[in-house]
Order: sequence, then C-alpha cells, then structure tokens
Amino acid sequence: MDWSLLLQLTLNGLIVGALYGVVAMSFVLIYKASQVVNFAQGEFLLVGAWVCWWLLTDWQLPFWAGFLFTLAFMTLFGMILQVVVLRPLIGEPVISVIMATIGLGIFFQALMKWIFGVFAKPFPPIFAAEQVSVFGLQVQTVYLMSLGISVLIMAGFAWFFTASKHGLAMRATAFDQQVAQSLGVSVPKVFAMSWAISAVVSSVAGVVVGVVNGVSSALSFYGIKVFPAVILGGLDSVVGAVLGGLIVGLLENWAQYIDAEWLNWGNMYTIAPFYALILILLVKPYGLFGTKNIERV
Amino acid sequence: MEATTPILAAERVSLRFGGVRALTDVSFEVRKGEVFSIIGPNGAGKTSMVNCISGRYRPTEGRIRFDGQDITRLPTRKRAAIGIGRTFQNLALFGHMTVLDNIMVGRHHLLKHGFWTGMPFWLFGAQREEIAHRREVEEIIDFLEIQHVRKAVAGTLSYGLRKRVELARAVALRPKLILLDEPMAGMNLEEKEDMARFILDLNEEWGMTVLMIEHDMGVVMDISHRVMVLDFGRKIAEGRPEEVLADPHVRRAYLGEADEVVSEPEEAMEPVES
Amino acid sequence: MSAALETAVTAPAVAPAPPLLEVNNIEVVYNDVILVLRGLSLAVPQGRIVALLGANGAGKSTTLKAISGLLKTEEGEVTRGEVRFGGERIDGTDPHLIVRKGIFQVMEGRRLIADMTCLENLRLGAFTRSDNEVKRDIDMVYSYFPRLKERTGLAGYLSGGEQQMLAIGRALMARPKLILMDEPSMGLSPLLVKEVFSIIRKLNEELGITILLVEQNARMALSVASYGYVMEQGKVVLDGTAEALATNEDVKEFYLGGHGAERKSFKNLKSYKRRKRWL
Amino acid sequence: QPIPVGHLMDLSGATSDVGTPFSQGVNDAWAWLNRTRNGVNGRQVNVLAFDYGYQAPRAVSQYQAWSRERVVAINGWGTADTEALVRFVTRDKVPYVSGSYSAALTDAGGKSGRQGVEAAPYNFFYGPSYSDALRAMLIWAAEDWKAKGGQGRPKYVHMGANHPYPNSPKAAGEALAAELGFEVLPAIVFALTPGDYTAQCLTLRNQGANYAYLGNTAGSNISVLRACQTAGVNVQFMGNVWGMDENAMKAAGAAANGVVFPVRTQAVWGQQAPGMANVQAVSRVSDQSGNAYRPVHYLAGICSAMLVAEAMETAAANGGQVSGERVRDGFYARQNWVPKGFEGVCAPSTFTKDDHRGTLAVSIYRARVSGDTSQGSVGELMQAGTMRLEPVKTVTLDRRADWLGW
Amino acid sequence: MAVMTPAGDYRTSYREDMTIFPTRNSRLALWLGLALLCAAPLVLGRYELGLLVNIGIMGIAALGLNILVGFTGQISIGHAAFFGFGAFASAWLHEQFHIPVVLCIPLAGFMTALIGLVFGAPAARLKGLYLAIATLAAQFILEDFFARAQWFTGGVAGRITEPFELFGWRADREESFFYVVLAFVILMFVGAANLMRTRDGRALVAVRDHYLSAEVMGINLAYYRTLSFGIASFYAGVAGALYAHYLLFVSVEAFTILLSIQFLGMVIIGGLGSVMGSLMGAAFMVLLPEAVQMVADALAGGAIDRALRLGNSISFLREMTIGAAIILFLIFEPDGLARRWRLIKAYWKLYPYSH
Ligand SMILES: Nc1ncnc2c1ncn2[C@@H]1O[C@H](COP(=O)(O)OP(=O)(O)OP(=O)(O)O)[C@@H](O)[C@H]1O
Ligand SMILES: Nc1ncnc2c1ncn2[C@@H]1O[C@H](COP(=O)(O)OP(=O)(O)OP(=O)(O)O)[C@@H](O)[C@H]1O
Ligand SMILES: [Mg+2]
Ligand SMILES: [Mg+2]
Repeated sequence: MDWSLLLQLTLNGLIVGALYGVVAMSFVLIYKASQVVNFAQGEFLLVGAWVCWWLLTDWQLPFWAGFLFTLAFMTLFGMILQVVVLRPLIGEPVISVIMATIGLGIFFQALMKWIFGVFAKPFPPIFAAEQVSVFGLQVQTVYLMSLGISVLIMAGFAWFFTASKHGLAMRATAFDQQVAQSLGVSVPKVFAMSWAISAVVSSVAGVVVGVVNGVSSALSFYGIKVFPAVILGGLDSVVGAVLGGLIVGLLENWAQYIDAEWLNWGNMYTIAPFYALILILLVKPYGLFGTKNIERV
Repeated sequence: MEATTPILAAERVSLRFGGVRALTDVSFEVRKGEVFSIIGPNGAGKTSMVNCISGRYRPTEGRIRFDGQDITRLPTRKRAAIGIGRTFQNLALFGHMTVLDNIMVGRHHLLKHGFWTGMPFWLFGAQREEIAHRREVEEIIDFLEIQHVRKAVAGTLSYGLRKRVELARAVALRPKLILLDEPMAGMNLEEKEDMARFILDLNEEWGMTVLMIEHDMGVVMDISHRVMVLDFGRKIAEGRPEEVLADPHVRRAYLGEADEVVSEPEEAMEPVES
Repeated sequence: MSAALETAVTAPAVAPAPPLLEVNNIEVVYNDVILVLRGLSLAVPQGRIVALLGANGAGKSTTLKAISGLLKTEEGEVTRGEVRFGGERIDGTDPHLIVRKGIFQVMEGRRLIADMTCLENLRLGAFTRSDNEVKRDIDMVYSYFPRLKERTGLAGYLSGGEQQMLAIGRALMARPKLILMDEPSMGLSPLLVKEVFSIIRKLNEELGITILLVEQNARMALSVASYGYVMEQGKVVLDGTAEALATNEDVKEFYLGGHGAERKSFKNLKSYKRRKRWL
Repeated sequence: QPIPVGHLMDLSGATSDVGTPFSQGVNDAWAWLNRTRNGVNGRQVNVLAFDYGYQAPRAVSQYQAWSRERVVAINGWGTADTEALVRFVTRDKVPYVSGSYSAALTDAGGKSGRQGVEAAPYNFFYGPSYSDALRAMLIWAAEDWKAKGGQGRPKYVHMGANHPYPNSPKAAGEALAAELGFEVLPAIVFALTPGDYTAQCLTLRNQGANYAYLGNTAGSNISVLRACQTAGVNVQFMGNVWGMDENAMKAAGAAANGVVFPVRTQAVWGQQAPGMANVQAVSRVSDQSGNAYRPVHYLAGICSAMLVAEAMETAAANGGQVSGERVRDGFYARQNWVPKGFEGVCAPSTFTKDDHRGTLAVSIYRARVSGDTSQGSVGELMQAGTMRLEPVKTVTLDRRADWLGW
Repeated sequence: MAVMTPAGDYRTSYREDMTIFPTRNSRLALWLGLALLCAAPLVLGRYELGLLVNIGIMGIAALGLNILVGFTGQISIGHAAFFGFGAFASAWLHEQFHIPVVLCIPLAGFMTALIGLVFGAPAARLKGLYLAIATLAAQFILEDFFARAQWFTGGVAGRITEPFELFGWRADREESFFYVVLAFVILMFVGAANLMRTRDGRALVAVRDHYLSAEVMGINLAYYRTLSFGIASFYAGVAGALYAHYLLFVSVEAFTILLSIQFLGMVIIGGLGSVMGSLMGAAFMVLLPEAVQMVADALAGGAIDRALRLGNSISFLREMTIGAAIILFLIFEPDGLARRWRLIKAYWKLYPYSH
C-alpha cells in the first residue's frame, strides 16, 4: 500500500468531484423543474467556457469582469433557449423534450466549432499563483474557486427548494404541469428560470475546466460524465447531486489506485463509477438520496 | 340469498405506515355470493383493507384467507388467477390503450400464447385464441353498454365512462370476488342506477361475490347484504344495513348526528335563503 | 331547446346586475376534431353559488376548463363564443394569468402535488399572493379541516377524502373571487359531504366568494346554489332558480331520485328503464 | 473529362482538430495541381470531398456513392472507417490513401500471418506507421537516456485510451522497449476526451516512469500534459503524429515544452527546403495573402495528395487508362519516391507489392514553448519564437520482415 | 383520439377486425410496395441501395428500442452497445464455430438477448430515468468489454467478418445483401406487429401505462420489464449482426453512445409505440445528413454559398441543420412520423370529404 499516493488521489477525487457536483447540480435543477434529462448540459459548459474565453482574450477583460459577463450572458442564453425551443414543447411528453435537448446538443456543438474553430485554446493566466499546495497535492487554483462556488450554490439551492415559493412552484411544475398552471404558476417562466440557472451553474464548471485544460469542443463530454453522479445522488436531490459528484470523483481516483497498484487492467478509472452505479441502484433503486415515487391507488 | 360459506376472511389484520395506523385488528368474513359493503369516514382505512386483499399492501399483522387458502403473502399478480379482481378509487386505466385492449388485458391470466407463439400469430393458434377471447370481451362490453367507445383511447373518456371501463376490465378477469372501490363516485343518480344494476347483475347472474366501498348510503342500504363500518382503522360495526345504520356510534362517526340523506330527503333540499 | 322552464338562459331572474362570469355560446373542440361543447352559455352573478348538473361526459368539466384556461393544456380549444370575467374577455388567456385575475379551479380528481406535504400544497395555493397573511389563511384552512393538521406526511399518502379536503383548502389559499369546483363531494363520506357543503356556503356568505359548482350530488348542490343549469351533450338543456329546478319533475326523477319523499330503491331496478333525454 | 477522386475528411467530428489542417492540405494540393499543372496528364481532377464527421457508417455510405461516380482513388482519414472500407476497396480495386497509420495496413500481401491482419493491397499512407514512429522514438529515447547519464534501466510506459488508434502501436512499442533494455510499466489508460487526469499523472509519478508515449489525439493529451505539469511529474513525453502539433502546443502552453513527437515531413513551415516554394504556392490556394501559418498536418496532407497524383500520372502515362488498379501499380513504379517539386519537404517513400511501409525514416522533433501562449495566433507565436519546433534526430529503421503489419 | 375508419367499412368478424392492415387498399399497397422493393436492386444504384440497407438495419434496431421505450416506457441509452454486441457475437460465432452466417444472425440475436436480460435485471426494480442511466452504464461497460475481450471481439483492432452466404449464394454486395435485409425487416416487423396484438404485447403496454393496476390484472411486472429488455436486445442483436455482415468489419469505435442517442432519435421521430414508425424514424435519421449534404452540394459555388461564405463551414452547418431538424420536428410533429402518416392516410380515405 502506498498511503501517500492514496491520500493524494483521495484529495484529488474530492476536488474534481466537487466540479462534477457543480455540473450535476445544474443537471438536477432542470430535472426538478421539468423531469427533463438535459443531454445538452455538456454544451452549456462549452458555450459558457467559450464565451468567457472570448471575453478574456478578444476583449482583454479582467477575469472577474469576463466571468460576470459570462454569467449574465448564460442567464440570457438559458432563457432564450427556453422561449425558442422548450416553450413550444410544453405539454408534450417528457421524452420529446429530452430528445430536443439532444438536438440542442448537436446544434451547439457544431455552432461552437463554427464560431470558435476546432482547435483547443488556452485561457490566459488568471490567478497569480496558478497552483497551490493542499496537503502536499498541487492543485490548480481554479479548482479551489469552483469548490467555493459550489458550496455557495448548493446552500442557495437548498434554501430555494424548501423555503422559497418559486422553489415550490418548480417542484409542482415537475410533478404536474397542468396542476401547476391551475395554481397560477407560469410554467414557461418556471422553465425559463430553471434553464437560466442551470446554464449559469454549468458555465461556472465550463470556465473552470476551460482554465484547467483549455477550451475545446470535447469539453462537452462532462455532460455525460456526470450521469453517474446525478443518479448516485438521486435525480431530485441537489445535495445528493453534489455528494454524487464527490463520490464519483473519489471512485475514479480510487479505481485508478487499485488499477495501478494491483489490477493493471487499464481503464478502471472510467468504468468503475458505472459498475458502482449498477451495484448501488440494485440496492437503492432511487439512488442514495433520491425519494421514492408516491405509489398509491 | 343466504349463503354462509366464507369466500374471504380477514383475521385480525393490522397495517401500519410508519406512525400511521391505517388498520388495527380488523376481522371480518365475506360470504360466498353476497354483496358486502365497507363504509366509514375518510381515511378510515377502507381502501387500505382492499389493498391488503388485492395484494397491494401486505398486512403488518394478521392473515387473510381466500377460498380457504392463506393469501396474506401471495404476490399480487397471482391473485388474479385465484379469482380476485378489483377497481380503483382513483382511476387506474391504461390511458393510452383502447378500451378493447384495456379489457383484453383483464383476460391476461386466461390467455396462453406468449411472445414465442404470439409473434408467428397465424401458426400456433394465437389468432384462434385471440378471437375466442375477443368474443368474451364483447359480451362484457355489451353488458356494460360501452359499445360506442370500444375503440376509443381510454385516456380521453369522461370520468364516468372510465369507471365503467374499469369495471369491465375487472369483470374480464372472471373473478370470484370483485373488489369495488367507490364505484359510484362522480356519478349522477341515473348513472348510479345503472351501476347498481350492473353490480346486482354481476352478483346475481354472473355469480360474483362483491366487496364494495361506497359512500352513497342509498346504494349501500339498497344493494348490500351486509355492511362493515371502519373508523380510524378499527371495525366499529358489522351487520345488515338497517342494523348498522341504526347504530348510534356509526351515526355519529359517519353520517353526522341525524341521517338526513336517507330518512329526511326533503329537509336537505331546502334551498339557501338568498 | 326544449327547456321545461321558460327562463332566459343568460339573465338569471335573481340578479339584474351584469354577472361576474359570463359564458356566451362557446364551442369547444379537442384535438381539432372532437366537438364537445356546442354553443354553451351560462352566467354566474357576483356573490352567488351556481350549480352545473349533467350526466357523465356531458361536458361539465370541459366547461370549467374552458373558463379557467386549462383546456389549452389538454389540446382543447374554444373555437367559438366568448368567456367574460368581470366584463373582460378571458378566453384564450393563459391559465396562470386567469388565476391571477381571481378564478381558481378545483380540478376533478383532486390533483395534489403528491410528493409535497400538506403544508407545502397549501403554500402553493397561495402562489399568486404576495401579502403576508398566508400564515393566517393556513390556520383558517386548518380550522375548516382539522384532519389536515394532523397529517404531516406527503399528500400522496392521504386517503381519498383527505385529499379532497386539501384540494379545497388549497383553493381557499388563493383567495379567489370565483372558485370553479369540479365535483367537490366526490369520494367524501356523508358527514364530510355535509361539511363540505356547509363550508361552501360559508365561503360564499362569509368571504363573499362566488362559486360555480359542478356536482353529481344534485340534491346537495341545489340546496346551496341559488341558480342551476342542467347540461347534456355539450349544451344547456334546462336552467332556472334552484327552487324551480328542485321541483321540476324531470330533475326530480333523474337527478334527485324519486318524487317527493318516497325514494326509489336501487334494488328493484329493471334492466330496461325509462331514460329521459332532452335532446 | 475530369478524373473523380474521393476525399473523406473530418472537419466536424471528434478528430476535427487535426482533420481540418490535414484535409486542407489535401484539397489545396489538388486545386494547385489542377491550376498549375493542368491536372493529371492534362485531365482535371474532380475531388469529391466529404466531411463524414468521424462516423464510420457515414463513410461507408459515402463510399457507395463514390463507387457510383467511379472514383479512381480515395484520400481517406480515420482508423475505424479505413478498416471498415478495406474489403470494399480491395474488392472494387480503389487505392485508398488514409490518415490512419496503423501498421496492420502495411501488410499488403497478407503474408505476415499475424492474427487479425488481412491483406490490404489497396491501402496506402504517407509517412511512418504508428508503430514505426514509436519504435524510432524508443531508439532515440534509449540513446537519450545514455546521453543524459541516466542510471539503471529507464522505465517506459504506454498511455492512451483503450481504442484502436492509441492501441495500435502498443504491443510493438512495448516489445521493442523491452528489447532495448527499458523496464516496461503497465500501461496507463486515459479517455480520448479532455478531463482531469491528475490521477493518471500521480500514478505516472509514483511509478517513476522516465519515458511515456501519449497515444491519444491532441485534446486529451493536452489535459494529461497540463495535469502532469501541475502535479510536478518529471517524465519525457513522446507524442504521436496526431497527438502533438502547433495547435496543441498553444493549447497546452508551457506544459508542452519538451515533448518529442514524430513529424512526417522533412521540413516544417518556415524552414528552408527546395520544395518549400511549391508548398507556399499550394498554401496560397486557400490563403491569398500568403500569411497563414500551416501546421505539420497541412504539409503531410500535401504529400499524401501528391503521391496519389503522381501514381495517377504514372497510370495515365503513354495514354494509359486511369483505373484504380493502374493507379495502385503507379505506387510501385518508383523507389525513394519524392513527389516532383516537393523535394526536401516530402520524405522519400518506397512501396512494394507486399510491403506498404512507405517510409522507415522518422524525423523526431521537440516542442519548445517559452512563455504565455494564450494571446495571439499560432502563426504569431511561432514568428515570435514563443513556440518553436526543434528537430531532434531522424531515425531510420531497418525494414525488418517481422515488423511488417505490426 | 378515436380511431377513424372509413365509412362503408363493415367488418363482419373479429378476425377481420384484428388484422394489421385493415382495409383492402392498404393490403394492396402493401403487396405493391413489397413488389417494388424486390425490384429495387434492378433499378437503383449502389449508393441508394446502401442507404436502403442502412435504413433496414437501423430500422430493426430502432424497432427493438421502440418496444422498450415506446411500448414498455423504459428509456435505454445503451442500445448501441447491444447492437454492437450482436455484431461481434455473429462474427465470433462464425469464426469460432464455423456456423453458417444465416444461423449466426439469429443466434447472435439470442446471445444479445441474454446479455440484455443481464443488464435488464435491474429493470425489474428500477423505474424511469434510474433505469435509463443503468443502461448508460451498460453502454460504457460493454464498450469497455469490447475493447478488452480480445477472444470475442478481436480487441480494439476489431474483427473481420464474412459475407452472408446461403446455399452458395453470396450476399457481399449491396445488390444482394439488400434482399437479406429485406427478408429480415419483414420477419422482424411482422413479428413485432403480432406481438403487439397478443397477450404479451398488451402486457408490456399495460406495465407502461399503469403498472400497479397491471399487477392486479395478474401481470408479472418483473417478468415483463425484463422481457422487454430481452426482446429489445434481441432486435438490436439481429440488426447488429446484419450490420457486421454488411460492413464485413466490426470495430468498437462504431458503437458509441452517439449511436445510442441516434437510435433514440429514430424512435421518437418515428413515433413512440409505433411499429412502422421505427422504420420511418430510421429512414429520417439515415437520410437527413444525406439530404443536407445534397443541398449543400447544390449550393456550393452558388450565390448563397458566396454570400454566407459557406465553404469550410458547410460541415458545421450540416451538423447544425441536423440538430435543428430534430428540434423542429419535435416542435411541429411531436407524435412522430407515424402520426403524420396516419393523418395522410385518413385524408385519402375521407377524400373528397376531408372536412
Ligand atoms: N402508502 C401509504 N403510506 C402512508 N400512509 C398511508 C398509505 N396508504 C394509506 N395511508 C394512510 O392510511 C389511512 C387510511 O387510508 P385509506 O386510503 O385506507 O382510507 P379510506 O378509508 O379509503 O378513505 P377514503 O374514503 O377517503 O378513501 C389514511 O390516513 C392514509 O393517510
Ligand atoms: N382531453 C380530451 N381529449 C379528447 N376528448 C376529451 C378530452 N377530455 C374530455 N373529452 C371528451 O369530452 C366529453 C366531455 O368530457 P367532460 O370531462 O367535460 O365530461 P363531464 O361532464 O365532466 O363528465 P363526468 O361527469 O364523467 O366527469 C367526453 O365525451 C370526453 O370523452
Ligand atoms: Mg379510499
Ligand atoms: Mg367531469
């Protein structure tokens, strides 16, 4: 056993996991409001990252300004998407909407390549110290930033869904759109809100990944990578999503450890979370934190 | 009709959901060939009792026997084959299927041809079987007078028609015991009369034992042989309808001080003074 | 129309002032093909309870949905006629805006948010309100339905009757001007039916809420309503004051059951019986 | 009447970052040929270019479309689609010059007897195979280790996704590494997409690897380079032809500094060579200003297209018919074949009926990055010297029979 | 919506009432269509035949997915992996045991069905999206397996397959393979249509619509949920096997999640729960990129091209068009092509009294 490696991998798992958690949160948000699985979540990351990159390089904005503008843009982006694509689909079966998000994914994947090209582009240096040492592990500073942001977002969501009436309205909409409307909830507005917030949250993750690895269209793969996280946590739990993200991060890293130390299979890193996923679902069919559907006749 | 052999017997059935005691120590018997009603205030545990019988819930304590067989732990799906059918309080039709298909699903346990022989439809008799059962189903459709919606998609029907289709589906099972959860809810008088007639026919002509939950006292009084009253999960009375209704406890818990609906119809009809 | 009563359809004799809600000759089509309402008109005066009776499938629920705008969510459409609320045309308006105007529908089949608690359901009822009396109104609802206070679990696990109470309570939370009630007594025990109707009466008298009531329990409905309509196959076939309707022979036979005091038994029904159709 | 030639490109799919400059080189070369040399033997070449988005089924259906147009040759692209088309092109006798340098395709006669390797008499590519490029880098690495005064046996590790393309040279590389005295470590797997590969880097560091082969395309390699830089891993990375180039250097920044990788041409953009003038002329086809910077893949694209062109010329010589079969024979017509006018740029190739290993000489370059690469274009950065391509060594391998198809 | 049947259509027996093609005209059209298809290789070029073959293969796989998604209401994001499994299985069976390809194809279907049952086991307990994601796991786990299982798949290098052969008749060209696919399409589609009108088919739909009451009707939920996985995988496996013997080469790279998503797209665009819709959806997804390319080619060099400077961006525009087409389709035809087809038919039946 190599304890120091294991410790470092664990730390790394937590840090990367927090990032997965952020994406997972944005994913759960849309699900909670509309039961839609957003296959374009990865493209949200991509759009956010490219926009921020563009503001920082072509417009030479300082990072904080570029970042804030990006968030503002993403709010708008989410809302426009909602108006153009999702509003006409209100009342259609959820699966149609899910399929539409696949269409959106294809569309934006291509659009981004068209606008920004096919090459990966680096972000300008953002923090004076690009990396800091955490318990002996060198960590990119932006990761710590994302950790902080994700904690904030999470607390915000927890309040939003239990205490705020808009949070209630969102849950009601997810449960039954017709009933929500009969209560005076504007379903389009709820969707707009959830898509906007989701777009903003995922763009945070997009920027972080962009800063770490450079921006390229392949970044959208994060959208699929978080599925295990979301499911482990339970589709309808924000806190669960974050914890799911952390768990997936840890699983990946531990799998890598086991693989490197003993198995030498290769690829355990990517596959292990999925094995874990199946096992967990067999024991807990609604994920670790998800709630059981009401089944009463 | 005075049959005495019990077809169904609940023995000290209790049901708890966490802290909620839905049923406590309920015992009763339903005799072969009778119409047995369960009444009681809302939340008394009537539907829970039916759910225990049909297998949806498993009693926390106690036993349920059907036709002499202990069915307390019998999986839900096996109860159709031994002869228990039911309808639901909140409609539970297959919304995207046609009425015909809905009723055909009721014949599920009577059909033999699965997908192996069903796919080559013409070769191994699947077609013949379908036709035979279709004939039976049409009989039920005629009986319940829903011919005109035979090919309509169940989800688009009005509430009352859906209830009827649901009854048809339950009847298609050919159950010995049919459990009806508020069959009259949402019907006007005329339709209630129809429904009452269907239930009586099922009972008398088709020989089914009926266990019914109903809030319409008129119907309960008129067509049931015996009535059981539940309150807060406990049985508070059982007996012939007149006896039960005379019980002061029942009147207080269920009907309100005096039963206007049954005995003094005119009074309730006084319009509001405006 | 072969209405047995000679009252004008749109102007109830009791209320000369322009009605709060007016439905003029509307036609409703589902899925672009299924014509369900064929020229239906009715009026609900301010501060009254109006009952709408009719057989299954007559189009009662459809009428209410046409008023509240929920038709839109079911691929239905008002293709002709108009709906006016307080003089203002509201057909074609989105349902959530109609709620804000003060019309609240209690839908058939309760339709609670099953995965929320009672309290959350009630709070949702007050979604359109921004005042801070929500708490007080919740207590008011609890005072009407004490049972609800004891149920702290999820609404989906409530019994049928409890759900009905919650659905009505939720409507109160919106403090509407007009409540459209679709079969509020469905599935309630006789005791509660009485209670619900006395609450309906109280809401009307104490809070001045106007109510359009769709009900199969005609006896009860006519006892609280001041005016009533009977519809069949998408049209009003009979209307009049509640007293007039309650004494109408056909209504007596087909909606109230029996003539006067003698009640027809459900037991001795024949397979063939007289059916009255107005159309 | 123009001669139809197919061109399968990836401009929008997973490998578009390298597919774009490569296919641009191919397209420009054909256009230049049509314009300045009046096509092939006086006949214009009609290049039917198709972006298949790196999806093999689309490539197959497009192939059917081309076979109706009776294309005489195809410039192809990816591993999966090339392999999927092997049988078809053999059946239809259409020479297929792809961007997949899998050694399995070099066994033209199918004589190697290796499992899973089938005769591919119509498949060609310009440049060393993945395996041969890696072998050359390993030979260099062994010398490098000695030159640096390394103690004991150097440790070698193969890194890449578990997919056909990164895995193609794995066995060959590990075998030679062992032969050369390396200690071969268990391979490290990382996906073809960017991600956080700190875990892999920590493992790498922990294993104490000295030389690591990066088998993936640029996008995910960048992630590894950056993560390893952050984690403070000290290892000599060796890229593959598609895994490192000027764009990747820009994206990876300082993390790419020091990476060595094979370059298929004898010179890169901006260097002097006899054939460079023609390369610039080709470049002006799609860039009138003549200012654009052309990455290594562009040049390789030109050379691949020119090979096809000259093979077609051979077929057409003396009034011969330009058929697929004759074009294939055109590939065998010359030894140490350098397309006319591209001397010093395109490496000499030799194809024989049984052996399609065109070249065994591998030029190894080193990426040099000094400073911030986030501002400015690749051209500007190269101009300013922030990024440089530094020739390290050209290794010429023996044409070993046991390496054929491996 | 109520089913519309033309006036004057009097059916006198239940048997007539239960046919798949209810009117004489539709039966006529069917035979005519079949005859035309059989003649297709005589008139069409390889490219068109290749497209038809693709449509057929994808259509079979999509039909399998439709049985799962449309009829049983369970989303699968791992269909491509099962498709791939079938492809590898058939190739392996043939190479390892020298079983004739004709038999390999159905056998591969059964093998895939077995694998489907393994991954479908959680289906007995999982619902909705949780299940969907379990299938996503299946996708990745199987992909990893393909890359790893050298003995079965030929490893990452892929496996070469042999063409279809029957009594010496080799179907190694589009012209001949077309008939093989046609035969399988007919078999598989008729099978599905029959399934849907017998006990098990109805049970599947019942489980989707209201599983609680389905259970009361005596339907074994676990069995049918798993069965639908088995059937769906069987279809995927057969389609995959056909694919393998069409391309003559199978490689891991072809069976990614992208293809899984495309299958989902076919099912939804064709129409959930519609047998024929699956084929239409497959046709749509196969033809859409080709159509867009055709338009792009037609525009190339023209005024629009110059104005928009399409040039290199054409490929992105094409991708965007595909994405947009899917979205627009869902917005304007949410019930899928199958419904549009029904409406057209209804229009002709009622013609000239269309209103
Ligand atoms: N699955 C469940 N989980 C938690 N509590 C439940 C569940 N099912 C029923 N209950 C509770 O058990 C009690 C009895 O419910 P039940 O549905 O049997 O009443 P009921 O007699 O049918 O009433 P009603 O006439 O209103 O339908 C109620 O208080 C209900 O909240
Ligand atoms: N969404 C829908 N799509 C198609 N038809 C519908 C739809 N909703 C209702 N209908 C049809 O409209 C007619 C009237 O239905 P409605 O629900 O208004 O009746 P109702 O008077 O409320 O009956 P009930 O007393 O049974 O509730 C019925 O024939 C029904 O089949
Ligand atoms: Mg109940
Ligand atoms: Mg109704």
